[in-house]
Amino acid sequence: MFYRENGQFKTTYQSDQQIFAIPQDRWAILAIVAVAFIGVPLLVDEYLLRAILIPFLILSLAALGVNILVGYCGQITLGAGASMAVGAYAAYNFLIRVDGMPALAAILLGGLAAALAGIVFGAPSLRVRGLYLAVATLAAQFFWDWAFLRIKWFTNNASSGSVSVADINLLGWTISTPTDKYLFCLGILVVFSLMAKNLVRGSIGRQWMAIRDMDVAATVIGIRPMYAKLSAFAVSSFYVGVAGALWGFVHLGSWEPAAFSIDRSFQLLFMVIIGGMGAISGSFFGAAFIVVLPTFLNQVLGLLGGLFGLEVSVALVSHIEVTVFGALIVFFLIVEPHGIARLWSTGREKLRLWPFPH
Amino acid sequence: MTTANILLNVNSIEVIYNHVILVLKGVSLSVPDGSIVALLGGNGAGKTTTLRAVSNLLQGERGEVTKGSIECRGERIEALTPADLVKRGVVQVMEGRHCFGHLTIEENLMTGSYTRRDGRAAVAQTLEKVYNYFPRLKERRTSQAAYTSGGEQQMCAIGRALMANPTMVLLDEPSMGLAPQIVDEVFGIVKDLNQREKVTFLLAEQNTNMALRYADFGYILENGRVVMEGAAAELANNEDVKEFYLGISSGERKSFRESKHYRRRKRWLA
Amino acid sequence: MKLHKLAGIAAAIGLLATPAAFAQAPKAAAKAPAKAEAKEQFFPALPYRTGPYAPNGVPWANGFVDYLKLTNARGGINGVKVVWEECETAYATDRGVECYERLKGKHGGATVFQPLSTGITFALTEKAPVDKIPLITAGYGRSESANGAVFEWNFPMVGTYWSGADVLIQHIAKKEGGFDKLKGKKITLVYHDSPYGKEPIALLQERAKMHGFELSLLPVASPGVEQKATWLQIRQHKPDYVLLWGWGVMNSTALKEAQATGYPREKMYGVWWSGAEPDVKDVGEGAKGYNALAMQHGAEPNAKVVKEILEKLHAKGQGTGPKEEVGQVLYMRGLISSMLAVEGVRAAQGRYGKGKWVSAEQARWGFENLNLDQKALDALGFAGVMRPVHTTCLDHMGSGFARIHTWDGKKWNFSSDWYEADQKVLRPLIMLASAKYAEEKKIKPRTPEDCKK
Amino acid sequence: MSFFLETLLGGLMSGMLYSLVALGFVLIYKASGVFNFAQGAMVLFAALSMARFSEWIPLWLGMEDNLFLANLLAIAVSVVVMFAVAWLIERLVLRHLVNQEGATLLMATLGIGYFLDGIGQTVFGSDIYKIDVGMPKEPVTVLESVFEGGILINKEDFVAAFIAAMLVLALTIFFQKTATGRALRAVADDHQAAQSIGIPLGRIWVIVWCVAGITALVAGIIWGSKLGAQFSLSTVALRALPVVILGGLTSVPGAIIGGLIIGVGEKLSEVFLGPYVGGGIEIWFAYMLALVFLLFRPQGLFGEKIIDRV
Repeated sequence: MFYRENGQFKTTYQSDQQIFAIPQDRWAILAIVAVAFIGVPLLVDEYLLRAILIPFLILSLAALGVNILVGYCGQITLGAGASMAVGAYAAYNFLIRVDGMPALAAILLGGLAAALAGIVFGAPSLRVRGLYLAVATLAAQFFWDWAFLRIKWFTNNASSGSVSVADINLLGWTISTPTDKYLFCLGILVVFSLMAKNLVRGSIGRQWMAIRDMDVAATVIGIRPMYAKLSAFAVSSFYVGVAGALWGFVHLGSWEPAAFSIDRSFQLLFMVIIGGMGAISGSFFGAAFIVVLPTFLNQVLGLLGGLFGLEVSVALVSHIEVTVFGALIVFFLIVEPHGIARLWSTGREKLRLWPFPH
Repeated sequence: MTTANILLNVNSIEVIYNHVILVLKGVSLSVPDGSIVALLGGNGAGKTTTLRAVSNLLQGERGEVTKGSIECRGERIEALTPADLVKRGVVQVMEGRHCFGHLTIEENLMTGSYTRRDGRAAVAQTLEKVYNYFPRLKERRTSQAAYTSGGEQQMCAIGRALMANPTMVLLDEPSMGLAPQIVDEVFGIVKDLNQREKVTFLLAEQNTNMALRYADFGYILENGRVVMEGAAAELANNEDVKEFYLGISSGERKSFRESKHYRRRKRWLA
Repeated sequence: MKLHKLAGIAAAIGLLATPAAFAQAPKAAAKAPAKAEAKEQFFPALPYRTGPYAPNGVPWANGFVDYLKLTNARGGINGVKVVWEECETAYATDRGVECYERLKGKHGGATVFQPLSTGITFALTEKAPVDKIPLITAGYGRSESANGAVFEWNFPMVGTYWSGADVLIQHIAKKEGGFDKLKGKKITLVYHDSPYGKEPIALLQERAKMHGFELSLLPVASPGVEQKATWLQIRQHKPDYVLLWGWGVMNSTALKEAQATGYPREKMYGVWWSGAEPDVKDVGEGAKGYNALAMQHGAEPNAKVVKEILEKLHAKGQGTGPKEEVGQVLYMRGLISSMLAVEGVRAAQGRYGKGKWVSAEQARWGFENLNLDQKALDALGFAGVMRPVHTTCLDHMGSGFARIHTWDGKKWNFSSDWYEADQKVLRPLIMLASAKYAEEKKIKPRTPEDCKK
Repeated sequence: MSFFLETLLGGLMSGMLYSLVALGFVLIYKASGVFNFAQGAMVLFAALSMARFSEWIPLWLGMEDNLFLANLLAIAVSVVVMFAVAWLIERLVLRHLVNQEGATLLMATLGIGYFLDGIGQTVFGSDIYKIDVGMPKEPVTVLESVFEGGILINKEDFVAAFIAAMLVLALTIFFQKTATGRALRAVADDHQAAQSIGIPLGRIWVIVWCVAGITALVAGIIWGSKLGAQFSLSTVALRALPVVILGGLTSVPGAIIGGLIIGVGEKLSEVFLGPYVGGGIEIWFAYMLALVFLLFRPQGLFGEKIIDRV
C-alpha cells in the first residue's frame, strides 16, 4: 500500500534514469546507510563487529566483484580467492617496498594488481566457456596459492611465508578499534557499491549482459567480446582484489595463503548464486547468508542441545551445522532458484499490488 | 460436436507463473477426436501456456494451473506427469523444435519411443513410417541434429513425437522461423497424418492464414482469454479476423496515406 | 508450493532475527560473571573435531578437556574452579578468529587461548595484544615468538619447530657418530606446504651450512593425499634421511608411499606432529621402524597423571572420548597444553593472590614467570613424562628438550635419550626473525627493565 | 632411463585413479547436464560406509575372521546405501529443480556435497578408518635385466587401473548401445524436450545417480584402501577436475585418456621441473595443462562440441 508508484510522474529523462527511480527505494536505501553508519556502531558490541559485521562487509565487496563477472557477464569463475590473494599480497608489497605509501593507496593499488592478474587469467574466456572456464579459472587459483607460498619475494622473505601489517593510518585516523575498522570497510563498500550500480546500468554493463545472454548474438550486433569480457574480468578482479587487501589488512592483520584458498573461491561463488546473480543487492544477501548462517547454526544448535539438557559435543554440532547448511542451500534454491534477491523483488512486486493478488 | 467423441476438454483454466503473473484467465476449449484444432493469437496471447498446461510441462517454468480442469477422454489429467500423459497418447512438440542437438536424427527419433512397451519390431515399423512421411530425415539420419536445417529439425521434432504412437499431438508454432515453402510442406504432412493415421492435432500458431487453411476448428486467444471460436472456414471469413489476424481489410487496397488514422476497434474488448 | 513459500519466509525472518540473537548471546555471557566473579577460571578451547585434520585434532582436544576436568576433581587451582567451552574451528583460520571473538568475553573473560593451528596462531597473534589475552602454542605456532621481548603475549612453551628441527639434526649426527660425519650426507625434508611446514626450513638451512650436509626440500600440497611424485624423487635421490613435517592424513600417506617405493622407514624421522597413533594406525606393520620426535612426552600409558585420569574421570564415566585414547601421544599433548595453562594461572596467583581469580593480563605474568621444576612435575603426576619448564621475559619457550620414539608396528617406544636444542643456533635466528616482525608492526621490543614491571 | 619410465608409469597409475573419480562427474553431466560437485563427497560417503560396515558387520554377525565375507557384505550394504542416496537426491532436490540453469544445479550439488559430508561424519565418525580388501601393498621390481635397478611397480595401483578400465568399458556400452543410455543423453541435451516426449526425468536421474554412486563406491574403495577412509578423500575430486575438463565433460573414454595425460603430465612436471622452481607445482601444472588443451579444443579432447545457433 505504501509501496505504490501511483501519482509519481517523471517529467525529465534525468529523473526517470536515476539510480533509484522510485522515491520509496531512495529513502529506504538512505535509511539503511544511515543506520549502518550511525546506528550500528552505537548499538552492537565488539563480537558482532569483529566476528560478523567486518567479515560480512569485506566479503560483500568481494561478492559484488564476483557478481559483476558471474552475474552480469556470465563468466563463471572459481578463481576469486586467488584475486583476493593477489590483492592482499600486492597491497602488502606496495606498502612495505614504497616508502611513505599510504595504506589506502596500497589497498587500491593491490586492487589494480589483481585487475591485471584478472585480465591475464581471464584471457582463456575468449575461447573457453561455461563450466570449462570455471575449471580453467581454478588454474589461477592453484597457481597463485603456490606462488605466494613458494616465491619468497612476495612475502618479503618471511621464514614461514606469512606476512603481517600494522594498523592502517588514514590521514591521521588510525584504524585500530573494531568500530574504526567497521566504518572504514563500510565506507569503501558504499562507494564501491554505488560505482558498481552505475557501471552495470551504463553502456559497459549492457555490453556485459549482452555477452552473458548470448555471446554470439552480442558479437553480431557489434559488441567486441574481447573488450567486454576482459573488462568484466578486470573490474571484477579489482573489486575482489580490494576486498582481499581489506581482508588481510583490516580483518586478519596477518595472513598466509591459506586465507585465500579454494574454499574462499567456492564461498564467494556461493554467495553470488544464493544471493542472486545479476543483482547488486544479491551480493549482500548472499554474503549475509554465507557469513552468518554457519555461525548462527553453530550457536543455535549448541543452545538447543543445552535446552534439552543434552551435552551435545562440539563435533556433533558442527557436523549437524554442515548438514543443515547444505540442506538450507538446496532448500533456498528450490524456493527461489534465482536467489534471495529475486525473492526480494517478487515480494516487492506483491507489495506494489497489495492488497490485490494480481 | 457431441460430447461422446471429445478427446480433450479444457475447462476455464487459470495459470499463474511464479505466483504473481496471471497468464491464462479462464480458457476453455475442446478438441474432438480426429480433428485439427487451431489456437490462434498474437505474441503473449497464452497459446503456448495453454499447450503446456495440457501437457503438464508448466512446472519447469514455475507456472501452475490454479483453477479449472483439464480432461482427456473424461479423465482428469492435471496431476499426471508428462510421461504418464505420453503413455496415454498425448505428446507435445515444443515451440522452437528442441531437438537433442548432440544426438543424431535417428537417435532423436528413437528417444521418442522410450515409453513404448510393444517391442522392437513395432518400434522399427513406426520408424519406417516416420521415414516415409519425412524422407528428408532418412537422408540425414546419421547427422547430429544441431547441424541440420530448421525445417529438418521441425520434422525431426514432429517425427520424434510420432514415434510414441500418439493419438493426439500438441503442436506449438510449427511454422516458426521456417520458409513459407517448408511451412506448406510441414502443414501438408500434418494434414496427411490427421487423415491417414487419425492423429488429432491441437495446433498453436501465429500464422493464422496457414492454420485456418488446414484446421477444422479454431479458437482465438487474446490476453489469456478465448475471444472468438468457430469452424475454420467461418473464422477465415470473419471481418474482424480478416482485419486483425489476416491483414486483409474490406474493400480495395488503399494507399498508406488514405488509410484510417485509427484502426477498427476490437469489438470484444468491450 | 504454498508451504515452501511460508517456510522460506520463516527462514528469511529467522535470518533477519539473527543479529538480535547474536547481540544477546555475548551480553548474556557478560552478565554471568557478576555472580561468578573470582570463582571460575575460564579456559576456552579451539579444537577441531571435524574436517581433514579431525583424526589428529580429536585426541588433543580430549586430553585438553580431561585435564581441566581433573583440575576440578583435584579441587581447582588453589580452590578456584575452572570452566571451559569448546568452539569448533575445523582448522580454518576465519572460523578460528570467529571462535576467538565469541569466546574471549564469556564466563568473565578468557584466561588464555590455545588454537592448535599455525594459521589461527598467526591471526590471533595480531589480536591478542589488543585484547590482552595470552596465547599458549605448545609445540607449534611462530618459532620466533619464543622471544618474549617482541611477542609479549605468545608462549610457544616446551618446544618450537626450530627446537624440534635442531634436536632431529642432533640425533642424526649422533647416529652417524658426530656432527663432522654429516658432511656430504643427503637429508630431505618432506613438508606440508603451508607456514607450518615451512617453519623448520630456516633452521635446517642454518644447520646445513654449519655441517655441510645437503638439504633438499619437497613440499606436499595440503591436505597431502597426493605424494607419488614426492616419493619418486626420494627414490631417485636416495637421501640418507627423510624428515617428515606433515599433519593429519599427510603422515599416513607418506608412510604408505614410503612403503610402496621401498624407502626404509628406519631412516624416516617425523616431527612431533607426525608421530602419533592416528598417523601410523592404519599403516600398522608397514610403518614399523619409523621414528618421530617426541615433544618431551610420547605415549604415556603408565604415567601417574594418566592413571589418575582413568581412575577419577573415566572410571566414573566422566571422561572425554574413548578410554583407550587416554595416554596416547596427541592426548598427552593436549593434556600438557592444558596443564601449562593451569600452572601458569597458579603461578600468577602466587603474585596476585592465592585462591583468587586472575585476569588474562595477570595470567600472562604467570606464564612468563613459570617455574615448573621436577618436584612440581612429580607432584602433578608428570614424572618421566616431561622435563622442567622455566620461562622468562625473554624466553617464552621455557624448555628445549626432546627425545625420539619409534613405532614397532603396535606402539610407540622411546629410542633415544634427552636432547636439548642448541640455543647458540636458535637464538640468533629467533632474534633476527622477531626483529623483522617488530619492524613490520612498529613494535618497540621490551627491555629487561620493562620486564621487571 | 629407468627412472623416467618409473615416473611415467607412476603417472599413468595415478591418472587411472583420477579417472575413477572423473568418471562420476562425466556420468552425471552426460546424463543430466548437471556438474556434480558432490562427487567428492559421494566418494567419501561411499568409502566411509564401506569401511564402517566392514568393521560393524562382523561384530553384528559374530564372525570376526572371515574378512572376505565381511567385505562382500559391506559392499552389498554400501551399494544399497548409495542407491538410497541417489533416490533421495532425486526426490528431494532434482525433482524440484527441473529445467533450471546450470549454475543453480551446480549450486544444488554443492549443497548436497555439504549435506553428505556432514551426515557422513555424523553417522560414520570422523576418524581414519581402514578399508582392507586385500590390495597388495608391497612393490615389485620388474625388468631388472633391462635396466639397472629395474623398475619399481606398485601392485596396488595396477589392480586399481585394471578395475577402472573394466568400469569404463561397461559404462561406454551402457551409454552408446542401450535405450536407457540414449534417453540419458537426450535428457542431458534438453530436459524439457525429453520430458515432452515422455522420458520420465525422475527415473532417469535416479538411474544415473545410482550409476554414479556405484562409481563413487568403486573409487572410494580403491582410494580408501590406499589412503584410509577419512575426510580428505573428498578433496581428490579437485584433482579429478582437470581430468574431466581435459577429457571433455561428456566423454567416458575422455575421462580415461584425460586421466592418463594429467597423471603423466603432473608427475613428470613435478619430478623434472619441480626442483628448479621449489616444487609443489603438480596441482597447478595439471590445471594449466588442461587449460592449454582447452585453448585448442574448448570442449575438451573428446567432449561434444558446444553447438551454438543464433
